[in-house]
Amino acid sequence: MSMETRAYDSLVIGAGISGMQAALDLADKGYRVLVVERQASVGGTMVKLDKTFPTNDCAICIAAPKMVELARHPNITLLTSARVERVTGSVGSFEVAIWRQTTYIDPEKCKGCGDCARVCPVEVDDEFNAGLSKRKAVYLQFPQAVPAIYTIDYANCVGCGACDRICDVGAVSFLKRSQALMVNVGSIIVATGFEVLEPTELRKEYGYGRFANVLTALQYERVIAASGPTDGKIARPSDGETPARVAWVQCVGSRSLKGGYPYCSKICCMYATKEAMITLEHAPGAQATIFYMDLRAYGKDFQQYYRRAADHGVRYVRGRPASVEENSDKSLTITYEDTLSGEVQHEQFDMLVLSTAVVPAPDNRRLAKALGVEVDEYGFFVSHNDLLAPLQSTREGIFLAGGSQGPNDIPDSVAQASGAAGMAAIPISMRKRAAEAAPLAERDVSEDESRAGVFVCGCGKNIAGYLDVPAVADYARGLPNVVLSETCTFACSEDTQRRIRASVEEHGLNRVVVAACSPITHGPVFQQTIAEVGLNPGLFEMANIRNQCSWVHSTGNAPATAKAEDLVRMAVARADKLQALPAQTVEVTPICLVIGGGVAGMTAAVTMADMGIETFLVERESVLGGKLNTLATLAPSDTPASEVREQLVRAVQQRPRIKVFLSAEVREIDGYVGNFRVTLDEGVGGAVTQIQVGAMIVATGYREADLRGRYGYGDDPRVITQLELERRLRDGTLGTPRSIVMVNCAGSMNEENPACCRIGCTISVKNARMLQRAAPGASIYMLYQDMRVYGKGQEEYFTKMVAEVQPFRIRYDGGRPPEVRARGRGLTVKVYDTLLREDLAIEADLVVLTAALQGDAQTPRLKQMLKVSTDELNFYSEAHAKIRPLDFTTNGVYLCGADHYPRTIPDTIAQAAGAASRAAIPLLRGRVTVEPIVAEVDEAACSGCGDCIPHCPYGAMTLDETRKVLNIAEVLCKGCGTCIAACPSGALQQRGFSDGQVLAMIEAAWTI
Amino acid sequence: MQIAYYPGCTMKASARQHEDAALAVLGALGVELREMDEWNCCGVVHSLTSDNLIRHMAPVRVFARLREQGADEVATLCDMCFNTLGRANLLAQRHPEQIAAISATSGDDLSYDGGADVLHLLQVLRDRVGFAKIRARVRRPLRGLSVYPYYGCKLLRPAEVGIDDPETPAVLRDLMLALGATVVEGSLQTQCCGAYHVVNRDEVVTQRVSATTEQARAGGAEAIVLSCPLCHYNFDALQPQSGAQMPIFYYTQLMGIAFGLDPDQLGLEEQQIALLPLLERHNLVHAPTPGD
Amino acid sequence: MEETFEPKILGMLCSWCAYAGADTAGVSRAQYPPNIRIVRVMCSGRIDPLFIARAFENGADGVLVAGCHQGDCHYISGNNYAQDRIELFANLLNFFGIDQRRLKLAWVSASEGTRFASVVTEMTEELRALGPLGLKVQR
Amino acid sequence: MTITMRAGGEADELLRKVETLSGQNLAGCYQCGTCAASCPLRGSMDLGPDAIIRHLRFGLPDVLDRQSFWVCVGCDGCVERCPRDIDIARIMGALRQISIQENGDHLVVAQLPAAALRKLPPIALVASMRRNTG
Ligand SMILES: Cc1cc2nc3c(=O)[nH]c(=O)nc-3n(C[C@H](O)[C@H](O)[C@H](O)COP(=O)(O)OP(=O)(O)OC[C@H]3O[C@@H](n4cnc5c(N)ncnc54)[C@H](O)[C@@H]3O)c2cc1C
Ligand SMILES: Cc1cc2nc3c(=O)[nH]c(=O)nc-3n(C[C@H](O)[C@H](O)[C@H](O)COP(=O)(O)OP(=O)(O)OC[C@H]3O[C@@H](n4cnc5c(N)ncnc54)[C@H](O)[C@@H]3O)c2cc1C
Ligand code: SF4
Ligand code: SF4
Ligand code: SF4
Ligand code: SF4
Ligand code: SF4
Ligand code: SF4
Ligand code: SF4
Ligand code: SF4
Repeated sequence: MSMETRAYDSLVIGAGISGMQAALDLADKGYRVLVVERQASVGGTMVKLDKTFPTNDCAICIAAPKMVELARHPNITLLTSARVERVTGSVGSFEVAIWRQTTYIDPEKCKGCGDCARVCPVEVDDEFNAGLSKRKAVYLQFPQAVPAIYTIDYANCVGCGACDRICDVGAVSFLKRSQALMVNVGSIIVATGFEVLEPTELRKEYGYGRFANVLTALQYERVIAASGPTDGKIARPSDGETPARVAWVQCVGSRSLKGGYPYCSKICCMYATKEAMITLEHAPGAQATIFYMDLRAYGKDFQQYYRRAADHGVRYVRGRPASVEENSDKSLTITYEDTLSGEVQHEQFDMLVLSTAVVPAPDNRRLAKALGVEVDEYGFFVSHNDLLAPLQSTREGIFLAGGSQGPNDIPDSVAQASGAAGMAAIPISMRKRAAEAAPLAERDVSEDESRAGVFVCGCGKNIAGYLDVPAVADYARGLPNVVLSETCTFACSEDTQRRIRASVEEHGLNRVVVAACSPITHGPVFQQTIAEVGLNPGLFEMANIRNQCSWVHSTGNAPATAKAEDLVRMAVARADKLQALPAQTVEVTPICLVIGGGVAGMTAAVTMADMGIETFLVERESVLGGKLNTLATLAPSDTPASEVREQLVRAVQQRPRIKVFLSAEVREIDGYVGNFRVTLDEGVGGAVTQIQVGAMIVATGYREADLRGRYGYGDDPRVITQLELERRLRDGTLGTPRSIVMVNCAGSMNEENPACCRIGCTISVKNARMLQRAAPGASIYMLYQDMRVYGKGQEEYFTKMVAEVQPFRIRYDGGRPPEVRARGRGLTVKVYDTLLREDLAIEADLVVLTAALQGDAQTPRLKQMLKVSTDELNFYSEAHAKIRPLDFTTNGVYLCGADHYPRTIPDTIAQAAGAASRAAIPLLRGRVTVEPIVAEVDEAACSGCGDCIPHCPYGAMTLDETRKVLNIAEVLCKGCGTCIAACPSGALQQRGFSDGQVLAMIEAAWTI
Repeated sequence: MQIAYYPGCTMKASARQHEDAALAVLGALGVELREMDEWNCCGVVHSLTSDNLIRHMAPVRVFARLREQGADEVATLCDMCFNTLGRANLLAQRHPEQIAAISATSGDDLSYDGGADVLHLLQVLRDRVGFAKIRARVRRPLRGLSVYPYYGCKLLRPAEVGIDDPETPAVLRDLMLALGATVVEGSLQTQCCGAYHVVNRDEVVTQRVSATTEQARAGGAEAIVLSCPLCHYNFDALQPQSGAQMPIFYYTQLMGIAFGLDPDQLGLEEQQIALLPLLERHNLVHAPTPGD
Repeated sequence: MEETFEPKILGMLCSWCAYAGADTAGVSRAQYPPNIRIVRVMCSGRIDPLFIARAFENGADGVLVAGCHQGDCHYISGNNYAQDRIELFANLLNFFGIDQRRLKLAWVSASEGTRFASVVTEMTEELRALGPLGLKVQR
Repeated sequence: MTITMRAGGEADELLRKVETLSGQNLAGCYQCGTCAASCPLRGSMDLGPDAIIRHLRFGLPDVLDRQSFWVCVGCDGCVERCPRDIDIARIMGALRQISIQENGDHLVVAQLPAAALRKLPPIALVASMRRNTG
């Protein structure tokens, strides 16, 4: 059988948050993307979570819009229940064989009504709820599943045919075959995520699988999730009671040379903290206890989150429990040593949550073989070069993102996904990109009397079974301005679309109202339909008589019918007031500006240039390289920093598309996305240059905090910082210290500066190794609070150092920081060791401070020009901590590297490639679309008071000082409408949600 | 089935009843333990330090003799012998050079290639005979008798020599269930009894024994069943000091009872805490008639 | 038998969280009384106190304003402004002789379908107890 | 009391000896306390196994005067669970060995009551000898 090969530009494997982000980034640039997902729905692990650290926003709330966008994107083809079988060819032209498993349900026909699941007699464990509940053999993975199509789990189906008989649309077909497909793509992104260990073979001492009330953290996420099997009520599996005492055990199977995996799983300290906090919220009066070794709250705002949890009453015990036993009442007794007191305790808990190791997706090895790339000994995909090419797999043209490489949290996964998208765009940069769909010709109806057509959907029996659909349609026919009202069995089916189009033409409709399900999921389908016959999408309205009526008032036909009539009347009233929403676009200057020439800036510029975009790179200093000019060697590979610097600088110089400005600074920025006018000042005697760019990437890095006056710094030349140590190591001017004390968290993790610097621990580990080499035989002391060598790689690097260097590791408390005193010819460091519970006086002749880190000194000035914000430490604030980590809220401005927060070079590189990918979207498209639902000002009514300005989170509003009226930059407005309610003069309106439109609905809500 | 047998010193001294019972029970199952012609003390505990190779001489000699006698596996009843031999065997497999060094200093030919296996009798019963066969041989099920299997340390740890999962062992439980007994379990089943401290720190042992018997009692057990002769001694001899009187059985004794063997073959009298009254209460042996 | 009073409730819901949560209530078939009529806006920050006032004038016995939980707002801070405005307005209700309990502010996430159902159920019951407002203004 | 830490010294020597005899790298210990909580005899020890390791690492003077390593019977309860694959039983064994070399036997057989000895199983005696004497 010959097979037709379809061509796409890129293939994304796995559709968790990483895969979705990567696919959207590529598709938004105009590339055609094929997404292959193993499961029936996209979403991955994130959609199983309740809230997400460190901001505690709801996982599904932030993931669902991406899922819908993915499914609807014109440049994305989604294949669920599919897998990649074989890849041949090479970068630029990979031939990919794909197997799509049949689900025995026709995705084109299924309406997601769930009738089949109701009648299916088979119940099996629901893996989405980690086995805590049951589902049927025909099922929808979760309520927000995308695509919202049922799946038959053939392994469990008994073939009774009940589903087939009940399905109104005949979507069930046991004859539907699995398909083999061939596609051709230019580049590939692997985003297969990770799983968590179920400790039934390893670490049996914790009783998982034996004791009912011992759960994994992922199961517990389902327990606390509002959408979980208990609706978010925290209940013990054994009896459904709310537990009064819940405990978490950290590092179960992680950080283990025996009985597990050597790496740190990176996310568990934080998710345990989150889960404990939510537990206290959901079960007031409950106790939450976390047993840990090092609490790794390393990221931006993580330490603050941890402190907050402790302040809210989450109890942290330093000690790794030895064993767990079950009591007759199914409570659990945990034996542990509180290592800060030295006491062994037996303590009773009602429920135990195990923060188990992150392990590779089960299919990784097979997939790696199919792709011809390498995985490590566990099955995580490995990068070509740990330091410099973190997202490049071992095969050219195949890139890695998110959990496929090892444990990662959502922000890092999303940043990597954008990075991988940027890299994957390079091999296809010469291809023709999908053109923006030309706007359809539109009929001007603004002067016409409104003529509405109403279509009332029965959704099979989903609506028709609970309310009187014909009666609603009859009722609608009597409403003002309604010229046509009909019922339909399935409004979203293709034949109804045809009917709607025909009716618009036949009856001269200029408003269309569909009474069916939710405008969020189905609105765009109908908007597209009416656009095809010349009606502006703004002239469409929907009444939600399914999700918000028939499904929630399923007992008693009359009240539901009455409500549906009301909803239709409201929709018709609003439709009468609707106006066309103009589709506007703004032309973009296809050039990028990168500010800062460190690792981040150089990587961003190179990625930009390779995607085919002209780039200006502005560096304040006379040389490129940033911190690389100071550092000696680089973890994790001990490569000399100078080598890395040369390599990156050469890459910049070799690209004619990059124009470098050295000793230059930004003096002024004007304009907005697509058209920024930037004034550059090339220093004393230098030129002042005006440039015009479409987007900007900020990569201005970080600096060490000024510690003068603390820890003897500034008073004694033998007290230095890590950066100064690097300089001495590089220059060979260390001397011969015999006793060296490193103080981690100097100036951080205390009352005054609660932040954790994220990289200090790794730096201290690297430098302990370097010091041992540079000063053989010297005693090395490492004073730390928690050893935050998080994730895969760092923990092992630390273990290796510990075995080789054998430093004295001394754990101190942030409340009792070490004191450094000059004493005779030497220095003495006094510190209280919390594990020995003794005061120590260490004689030292060199003290190295791992100083707190902050944003660049000039950030306050730059942020004014960029109209963006920062935190207290001068680190830039991203648009959204989870799903938009590389964007600013200001359109067209992006960030990467240590100016967002300190990070390692691999993380910096991933982020910089990601920022380039984000910035390339408007630049490659050549235009930006203006949100149609924007705010408008009635200049005549505006008094110029400016009250509205601070209400706009996007800085879209400015006051025209000369005319004393408000000016709205429509390209910046995202259409929230918050400003409108703020205006005391009623001068503002929101298109699509004007006061008149909203009030029309309110006034029509009741007839009497 | 015939298997070479290494008894070790204790089977010939304080644990005679275990050996007697084992031989009787195995006879009933058609297994013959053929005692090695020549054997010496295994050394009882594995040497933990590296400057002490000479201490491995005893167990290595046992293996050398075994090979001379043409066997490639040997069974033992004693947990401590089993553990010591097992660890010495690992040493021989992993560091043949150390065995060569021992051989050179001993003046004796101790050449041993690491090619033999050491089996615990419980392994023989579980893996060779099989619990199904044992269940089939039961004549007088231990119905109503509630026992607490105690494993101690040497049977399970280190995991590389242990005969069962060190955290969730099942072998004694499954054996007792095959005999028809009721099983009570608890966290102290796998914890050390204090071992040789009985020599000069018996308070340590008493403390462990009393905690364990208390856990067994609280769970409803009437007796403890175990395998190691040192554990047996400790539980039997030191229990009275903590005021408890819970009968202690070797698993072989309970097998004998369930098989309906003559109680006289099972050494039931040879310990401090009487076993018969409990067995009589459950009608598992005939009450001795007065003057008998 | 005396007929129970069925209050009229106007719901003003943000599109991203609360409205999606109400949709989820449907997908999960969480049942609640049919007394509420929902108006969707993009963000709770759009909700003008004027809308609430007009709802009462038009016969509503209660108004429910619902948006994303604090920190979840799709427009960063719209819900903070909503909270300020609605709370301020709630204080004014007394002047008009309207019981403050008739205006409710709730945060509902997209996954909290059952929570949405229980918010509506509780509010309906509370309003049943309060009785009709009877403010319908003839226009 | 403040402990003064200086480079080098006797403590280092004890640590090195223990490391050589036991074959363990004590620096690898994370001080997680699993061993102490696993040890059935912890209650009879004057320092938990983790604390012994820390005292050795930090060269605190009193390690050889402690009872803990005599109390340890090498049951391997802790060893099985240690996430860092540290064989604590061997460390305890090394300390016994060093103490016996320096201070002689810990147990004088002649002082034990003969009657009691007769009743004891031979394995108890042999084990005790091998652990407590040189
Ligand atoms: C208990 C727990 C709590 C957490 N809490 C938080 C939190 O609060 N905040 C936070 O930031 N992070 C949290 N995380 C981490 C977060 O879940 C991950 O960062 C995120 O899910 C990673 O996304 P991903 O897309 O890389 O992988 P995944 O979400 O795992 O998605 C991978 C996708 O690939 C698919 N796939 C796998 N193999 C194949 C294949 N061979 N072919 C095709 N498709 C395949 C899978 O089906 C899946 O859909 C938590 C994790 C856990 C386990
Ligand atoms: C002591 C120490 C040791 C480290 N060791 C390692 C290691 O071993 N491995 C590892 O992976 N990471 C290491 N790091 C981290 C590493 O330094 C960072 O990941 C990396 O430097 C971040 O790069 P960046 O480009 O974001 O910032 P930077 O290197 O700080 O570069 C920022 C650049 O922007 C320029 N700039 C700033 N403001 C402006 C402006 N307004 N206009 C124009 N230009 C401007 C600066 O002059 C600078 O050149 C270490 C960090 C420290 C402190
Ligand atoms: S009954 Fe038919 S339409 Fe409804 S969910 Fe099942 S397969 Fe889809
Ligand atoms: S045919 Fe299968 S899936 Fe359909 S109802 Fe029967 S068991 Fe369920
Ligand atoms: S993040 Fe690391 S340290 Fe924290 S629980 Fe996970 S594995 Fe352990
Ligand atoms: S449009 Fe109608 S048929 Fe289609 S899903 Fe919505 S309610 Fe069902
Ligand atoms: S040194 Fe830095 S990374 Fe380590 S804990 Fe302290 S603040 Fe955090
Ligand atoms: S609040 Fe209203 S009147 Fe004041 S500046 Fe804004 S639009 Fe004009
Ligand atoms: S269990 Fe291992 S790592 Fe933990 S304290 Fe004991 S020896 Fe150290
Ligand atoms: S080996 Fe020693 S320290 Fe470890 S648990 Fe056993 S008795 Fe305690």
